[in-house]
Amino acid sequence: MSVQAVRKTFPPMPEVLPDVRRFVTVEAERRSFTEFVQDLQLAVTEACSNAMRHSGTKEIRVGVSLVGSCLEITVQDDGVYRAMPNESQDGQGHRGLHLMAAVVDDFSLRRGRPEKPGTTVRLVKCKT
Amino acid sequence: MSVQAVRKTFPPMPEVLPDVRRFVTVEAERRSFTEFVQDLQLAVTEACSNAMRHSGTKEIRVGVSLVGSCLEITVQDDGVYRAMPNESQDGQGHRGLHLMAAVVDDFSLRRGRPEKPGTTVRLVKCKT
Amino acid sequence: MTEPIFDIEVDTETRSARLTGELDLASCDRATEALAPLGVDPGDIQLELSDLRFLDSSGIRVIVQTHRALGERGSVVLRSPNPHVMKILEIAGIKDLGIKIEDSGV
Amino acid sequence: MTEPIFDIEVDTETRSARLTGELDLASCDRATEALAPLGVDPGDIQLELSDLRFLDSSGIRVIVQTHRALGERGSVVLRSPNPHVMKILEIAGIKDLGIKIEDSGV
Ligand SMILES: Nc1ncnc2c1ncn2[C@@H]1O[C@H](COP(=O)(O)OP(=O)(O)O)[C@@H](O)[C@H]1O
Ligand SMILES: Nc1ncnc2c1ncn2[C@@H]1O[C@H](COP(=O)(O)OP(=O)(O)O)[C@@H](O)[C@H]1O
Repeated sequence: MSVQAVRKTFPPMPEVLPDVRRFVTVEAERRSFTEFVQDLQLAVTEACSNAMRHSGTKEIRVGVSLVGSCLEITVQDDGVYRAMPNESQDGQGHRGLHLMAAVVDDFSLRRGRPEKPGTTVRLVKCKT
Repeated sequence: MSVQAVRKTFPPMPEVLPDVRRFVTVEAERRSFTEFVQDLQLAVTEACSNAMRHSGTKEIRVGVSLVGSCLEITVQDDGVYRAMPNESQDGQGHRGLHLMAAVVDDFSLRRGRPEKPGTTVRLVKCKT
Repeated sequence: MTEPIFDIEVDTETRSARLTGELDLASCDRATEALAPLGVDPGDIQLELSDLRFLDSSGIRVIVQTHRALGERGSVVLRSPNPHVMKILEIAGIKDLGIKIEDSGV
Repeated sequence: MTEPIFDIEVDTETRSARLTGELDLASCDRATEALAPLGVDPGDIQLELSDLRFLDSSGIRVIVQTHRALGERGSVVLRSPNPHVMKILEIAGIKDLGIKIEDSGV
């Protein structure tokens, strides 16, 4: 029952977010992670929204693969990670990282180097 | 110039936070990461504060090691990761994850399984 | 015709709105605009969420902004969120902000 | 005697306080208590940060709460943070909240 890793590229336009969720849902179900689909939809939407809003990337690559008994979703952009806010939050905001960390088992955010920019968010959900 | 990985255990009491920072500073300097000491002090303080405030752990283990050209700090607790807030934030809060992610190159938060609870935060800072 | 991904029906008489489908970065501006007229007069605003299938931090931002715009003049009341939407609202700590959540017991 | 890890001197006359050392989860309650008297009367509150060597989210929470307690009656003004403290304040987006940061050009 091994299913190959898949990767799909999306433009950084909010209109594609429902398609990103469909993609992740189908791939998670193919790998028998149906029970986690709602958490994964949320996490992948937050990661892609951040890439769209903050990074300036030209494309977003979403990958889905099985790693042992876990499903790993990666969201990669080629933009720049922003430490400082690029839009006023009037005291709200920063819920995205918290929500992602809250719904997956392993959450990681890796920034590129100057010679290879971009941010990779890894979202891992495991069967117990 | 290889320096062994080190690990030190602290009680979950806020009073030890200055000691945690001293520990990380000394170990980072021994590994020639002096230029990153302030960012590392902030990140490790946030991770330990979260373990103290939210997890219910009996101890916190802080590890420092070199991984290639990067310094990796881990903060492990034996408590329970809380998705839901356990204290009122009156609209603020959740700055900790954002600050950690902003000052390191690679930030990850891994939760334990039911049979082995606890949260591990990894904070990685790399030389360019 | 396929059904729209997100829809919002506003009733200024009853100061309520029904949100249907998926509220995210693609639909949040539309929701904010549609809700603006409800903020003009004082009083609570009821948001019927039973048909909302997806909510993320962009959607929560809409809800919080609508609530804050009311200030002392009222509060947002969220009605019948599905269990996953409820979980997201709880993780986001929405109740701390004075926003009410009511399960109409359907 | 070693110097204390954190210290705060409050002057109700000039509505100002000088924070020295490391402000974190261990010292934030002490800071909050010391600052409370300054929130009683209206007007800005000056916080002299030039000797603050460490600030984290627990410390930022103190600053934001002090600022919010003033409401419309004034604002917190942060003076002369060192470069790293300044960086943390910026990452936290503190200016968005109406808190002022002034470099006294030392
Ligand atoms: N992919 C990304 N590219 C650039 N910056 C990012 C990215 N993801 C997150 N960030 C930064 O991290 C911050 C925190 O993100 P988040 O918690 O989702 O809150 P918000 O997006 O509401 O600010 C963002 O404000 C932004 O500065
Ligand atoms: N080590 C941990 N153990 C348990 N829960 C944690 C831990 N770290 C973070 N959390 C959870 O993640 C949330 C976000 O943390 P953070 O961004 O630092 O903000 P804050 O601590 O102000 O709420 C916390 O409110 C808590 O629910």
